[in-house]
Amino acid sequence: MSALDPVVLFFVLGVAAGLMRSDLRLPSAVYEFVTMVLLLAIGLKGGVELSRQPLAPLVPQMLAVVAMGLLLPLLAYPVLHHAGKLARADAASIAAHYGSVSVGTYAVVAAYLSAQGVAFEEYMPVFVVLLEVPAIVVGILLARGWNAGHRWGELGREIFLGKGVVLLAGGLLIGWVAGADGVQPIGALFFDLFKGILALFLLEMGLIAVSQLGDLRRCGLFLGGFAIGFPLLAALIGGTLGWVLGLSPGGTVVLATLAASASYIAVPAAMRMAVPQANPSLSLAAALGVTFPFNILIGIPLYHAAVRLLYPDGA
Amino acid sequence: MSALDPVVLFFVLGVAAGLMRSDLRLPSAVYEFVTMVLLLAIGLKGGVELSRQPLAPLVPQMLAVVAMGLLLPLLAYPVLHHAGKLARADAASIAAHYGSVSVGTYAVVAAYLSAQGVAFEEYMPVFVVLLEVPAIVVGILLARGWNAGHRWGELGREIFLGKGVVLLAGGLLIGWVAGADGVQPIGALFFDLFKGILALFLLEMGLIAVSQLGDLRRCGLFLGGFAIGFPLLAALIGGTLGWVLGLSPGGTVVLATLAASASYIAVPAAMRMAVPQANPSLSLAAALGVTFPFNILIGIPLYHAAVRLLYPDGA
Amino acid sequence: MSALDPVVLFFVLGVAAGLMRSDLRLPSAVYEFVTMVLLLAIGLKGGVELSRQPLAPLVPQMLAVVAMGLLLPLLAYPVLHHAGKLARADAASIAAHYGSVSVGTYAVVAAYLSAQGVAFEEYMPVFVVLLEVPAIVVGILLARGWNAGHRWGELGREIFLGKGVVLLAGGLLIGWVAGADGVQPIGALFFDLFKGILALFLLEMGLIAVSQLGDLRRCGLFLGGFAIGFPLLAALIGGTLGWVLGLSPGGTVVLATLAASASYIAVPAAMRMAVPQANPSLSLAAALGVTFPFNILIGIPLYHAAVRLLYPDGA
Amino acid sequence: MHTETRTLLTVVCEASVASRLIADLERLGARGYTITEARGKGGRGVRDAGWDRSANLRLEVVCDAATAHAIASHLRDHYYDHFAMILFLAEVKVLRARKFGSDTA
Amino acid sequence: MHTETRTLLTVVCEASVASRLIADLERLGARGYTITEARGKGGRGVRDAGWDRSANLRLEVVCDAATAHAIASHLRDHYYDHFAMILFLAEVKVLRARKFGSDTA
Amino acid sequence: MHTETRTLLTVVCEASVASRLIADLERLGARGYTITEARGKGGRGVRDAGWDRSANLRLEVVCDAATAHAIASHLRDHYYDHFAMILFLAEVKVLRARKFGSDTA
Ligand SMILES: Nc1ncnc2c1ncn2[C@@H]1O[C@H](COP(=O)(O)O)[C@@H](O)[C@H]1O
Ligand SMILES: Nc1ncnc2c1ncn2[C@@H]1O[C@H](COP(=O)(O)O)[C@@H](O)[C@H]1O
Ligand SMILES: Nc1ncnc2c1ncn2[C@@H]1O[C@H](COP(=O)(O)O)[C@@H](O)[C@H]1O
Ligand code: NA
Ligand code: NA
Ligand code: NA
Repeated sequence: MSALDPVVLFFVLGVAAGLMRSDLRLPSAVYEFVTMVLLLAIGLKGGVELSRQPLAPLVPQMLAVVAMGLLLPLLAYPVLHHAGKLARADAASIAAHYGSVSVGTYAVVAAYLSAQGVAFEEYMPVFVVLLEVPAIVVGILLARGWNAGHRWGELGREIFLGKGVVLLAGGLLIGWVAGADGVQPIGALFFDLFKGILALFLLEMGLIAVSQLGDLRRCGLFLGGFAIGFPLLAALIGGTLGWVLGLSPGGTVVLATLAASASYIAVPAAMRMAVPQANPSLSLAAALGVTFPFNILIGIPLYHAAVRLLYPDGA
Repeated sequence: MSALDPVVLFFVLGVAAGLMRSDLRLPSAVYEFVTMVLLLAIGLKGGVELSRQPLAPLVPQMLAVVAMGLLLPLLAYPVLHHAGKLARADAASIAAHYGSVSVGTYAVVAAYLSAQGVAFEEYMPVFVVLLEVPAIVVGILLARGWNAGHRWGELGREIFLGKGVVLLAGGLLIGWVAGADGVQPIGALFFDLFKGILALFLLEMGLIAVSQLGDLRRCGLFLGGFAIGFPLLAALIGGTLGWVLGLSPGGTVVLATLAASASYIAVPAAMRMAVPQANPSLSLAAALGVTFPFNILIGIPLYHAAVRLLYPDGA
Repeated sequence: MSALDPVVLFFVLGVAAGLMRSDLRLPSAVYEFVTMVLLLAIGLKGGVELSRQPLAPLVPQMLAVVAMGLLLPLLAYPVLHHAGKLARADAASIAAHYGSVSVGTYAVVAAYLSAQGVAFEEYMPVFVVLLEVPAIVVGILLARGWNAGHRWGELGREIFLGKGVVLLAGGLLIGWVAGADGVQPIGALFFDLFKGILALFLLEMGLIAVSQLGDLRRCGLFLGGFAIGFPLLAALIGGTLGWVLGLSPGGTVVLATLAASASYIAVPAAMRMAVPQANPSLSLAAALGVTFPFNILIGIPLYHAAVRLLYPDGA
Repeated sequence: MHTETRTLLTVVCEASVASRLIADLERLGARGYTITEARGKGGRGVRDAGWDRSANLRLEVVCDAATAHAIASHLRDHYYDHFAMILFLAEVKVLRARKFGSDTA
Repeated sequence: MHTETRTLLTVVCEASVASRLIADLERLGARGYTITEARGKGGRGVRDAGWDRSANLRLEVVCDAATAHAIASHLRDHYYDHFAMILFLAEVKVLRARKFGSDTA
Repeated sequence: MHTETRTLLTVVCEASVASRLIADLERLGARGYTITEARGKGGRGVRDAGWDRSANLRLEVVCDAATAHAIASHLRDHYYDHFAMILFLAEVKVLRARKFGSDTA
């Protein structure tokens, strides 16, 4: 049962400590360390998997996933801009966050499924990498249109060379080149410790989530509703796509979760540079204060239950 | 033989490096990381153990241990105030430190006994948590009496929500809820690495101990004597209590060590807020500069030897 | 094949990220942590090995290695001072760097050989410790001559008590005293995680190497050539010495690599204090920007290939 | 470029008072503050450690002179006796003066 | 001891602008800068986090008055509206004045 | 609130000189100091690294003018030529003037 999965309990501990205004914090250097190890580990796992099979058959799946990454922000934007009356820049920036993915959420769903003994396509990290970027581009275009003003070169660097993407993609390439045997000697750090390090990460995420509540209150109800409602819609889209692509039940749960997750690493940094007039606390409050907790506490088990209905036997 | 236990050798290395005025230091972010992992690991271990057995039978033991936590500072205070001529606030603050426990010392005695192949009640971390707080309350009352001036609410937060207590108690709860199987996936970080991380912790503790010597010299002989004499008395009390409570020989050694140890995490922070007029360098110099080294180098093997006399067969 | 060794791939990733001007960096506290664990781990491994055999037979080897540590800077100095027209202080400082050793390079050659299934004398870390210091003394004498002005006492502290030497030598002593069984409980951190932590270290080293390129350009071609040419000569000397001393093929590769490596931990700090007029960016640019990358990407496999010719059967 | 004068109040003190100190600052009218981790030495000895045991923090507040003096005397009255702390005041020029309180000094 | 007057420009701002900010400083004539990590609170709320998400940095430039004013107005025009940032200027005495630009103010 | 004037001496230099620098300060009469980790850029290039390799530190001393000038000239004479270092002086107001040395300037 997810709620009992200890890594999730660490998140709950963080939330509780935060609500009780404990002085607990992960030193920022430690938080960076933990995040870097998670990103590299997820990349390595995916890369090793890629090295096990021909790439060609995956290309159609990859394209479909990228298409989803382009579609989601286009769905989110009008809701935020028209229904939510958010300024164009804010709506575009939030849309980019929700079109992209949260690596932390991926780590939790992977841990959840393995704890449940549900198999999934181990190359999923490839999708994580692919989903990071497209939504950012869409978000920038939504905010600024096709005008010449873009310094796309510099933006490209911001987007593709942010540490998040570099570590994830770098890990993927290393895993791909080195293969299972090559990676084995570094497995003790990146694989055996994965869940323990994820636990520390979630402890801090719980504290961060609470620290967002203040901003969230200021953002008002609409954004709070969006931060739960949109992930549900996105999960439906992601799940359907997974089903159409013929992914395993587990893989379908993962893709639904990825679609439902909102980025808080690659996108904020890129948006800050590309669309500075957007208020970053809106998107962070929604992504970290609502969507992340919702997904790991309720969303993932929910998406899993839904997929179980699709595949009575299996999952 | 304790002196050869490598984790203790790391402490010796730290002391040697400190005495030779090496520039060696654990970056403070790393020191916090190491401390957090130790606290969580100890809590988790104890919680897992609790999940294995009914709580009820332990309640009497717990109450007795809390009573000891209330008694010890009441014994220490008059010695410090009257015999030692220390100001009321200082005497009360030091008494609180010695009535509470040192998690680092617990980690060493646990490592020592497992290295010696001596079993002990694995739920001992519960006692560590229980012993953290009572002495603090007694210390505050000794320093300030029952006057209304206390902002107990705020103090309570300082006491119970300091990161030390939160991590220890939080780990305990998580271990309790998740149980042995639930915790297994995070065991590689929290259990397999425990002794290695303890070694790094002790390296820094050795450096810290040396850095206290300057203050210690200023404190004079009396405090130095107290920092060795009182732990011996407390160990006698703790050991006797363990024997009365029918703990295993190993458990008796642990309880004696806990009684003999002096806190340097929860108590200093709380006392700083509750009894600011107390000079913190007195209690830290005694606890870190004398009592901690004494316990891990001499005290623990000594308490063990004493218990061996009590239980010729066993231990 | 070395280039495929994943730890080396992490170095390549760091270089790539640096060249593309990514904002990736290891927080300095994490970099220190990683370095400390590597130094302790290498020391521990060597110490455990020492505890397995009598010391006496090694003494001649040790003396020969120290002699090499005194010889190498004496060879490097005239090249730098006369051929390279470098100021006396700069030539002496760089000579000291190249006479000493790089612990990171040792870690890579050790990982490389174990990946290749080539055995070597496990007590090699003793040579690493022994090679740290002599070149520093020679460098100081080359820069300042035998005048009285030396505060050798203080210098001695700078040299022998820098954290690098303390951790390496301290780990060695602990391993020696504790022996294989004693060290086993801390093996999960210091041995099992070794390669994963080395990977993180190399990631940062790649970023650092790139950050040196600017300085390097300023230093001009000669220094760049020296930073590759001298290691080749030194490797020849070290390899020959290993062969004369009757080391195993693997041990010969290690000694060649040690000779070819340039220090960037112990020496820079000591030289900064002893020969402040030497420009530190020259030696760091050469050691970190050229020699380190050269050795781990090209040098090590090259020295290995050369030794294979010497020992057709074996290696 | 139009600038106005405001007061920069710098406090160096033991980290353990952080939360309490910040609460007081804001109560006394500071509209913002900046904190950096620090270590150091003074009348109460060397302060240099992790786990907050004896770390310092360096806190800066830019505000009008009146607020600066109010904060300074509050700290002197409520912190100086028991906590490791120093403070000093300096005049600085700022661009958006409103942001830092109207200068009523 | 001969000293000359120069201007110390201190900027506290969100870490995300670091690289861009430094490029601008150097273009505007700063010959050096010093950065420390910081956290804090201001009009845009609390800023205190790792992974750059909402960390602050505190940047100092010692330069001549003209350069300081050029930088200050550039920041006001290009950063104030969208980024968490404050800056203040103060007079300081330096020893090797050349190092910090000839004072043309 | 009664304040007195003292001098704030700020030094930014390479971390490698820390212990030596502190010893000199105290010998020259500083009664305390505050240090923060820093990185930066100057005449000797970019300084930004871990393991002390090329980190900077930012050191502040509040003292009387005479002591400040004594320290400043000592640093100029013994450090400037070979170490990455800058320093600047500013006047500040303090509350407990004795703490920082009697102003003999
Ligand atoms: N004269 C001084 N100059 C600069 N910083 C100081 C000075 N005196 C004290 N400090 C700082 O203020 C902290 C507390 O001072 P104290 O209460 O005197 O121990 C010290 O740890 C230093 O960081
Ligand atoms: N009055 C103030 N005094 C000192 N620092 C401030 C002040 N106001 C803002 N800051 C710092 O400047 C940063 C950005 O300010 P703001 O744009 O107002 O949020 C804050 O996070 C603080 O670190
Ligand atoms: N103009 C400046 N403004 C602020 N900090 C500076 C300046 N010049 C140098 N620094 C700092 O002082 C350190 C040493 O300076 P330098 O000796 O010129 O390399 C640099 O790494 C910077 O941190
Ligand atoms: Na998404
Ligand atoms: Na005790
Ligand atoms: Na060498």
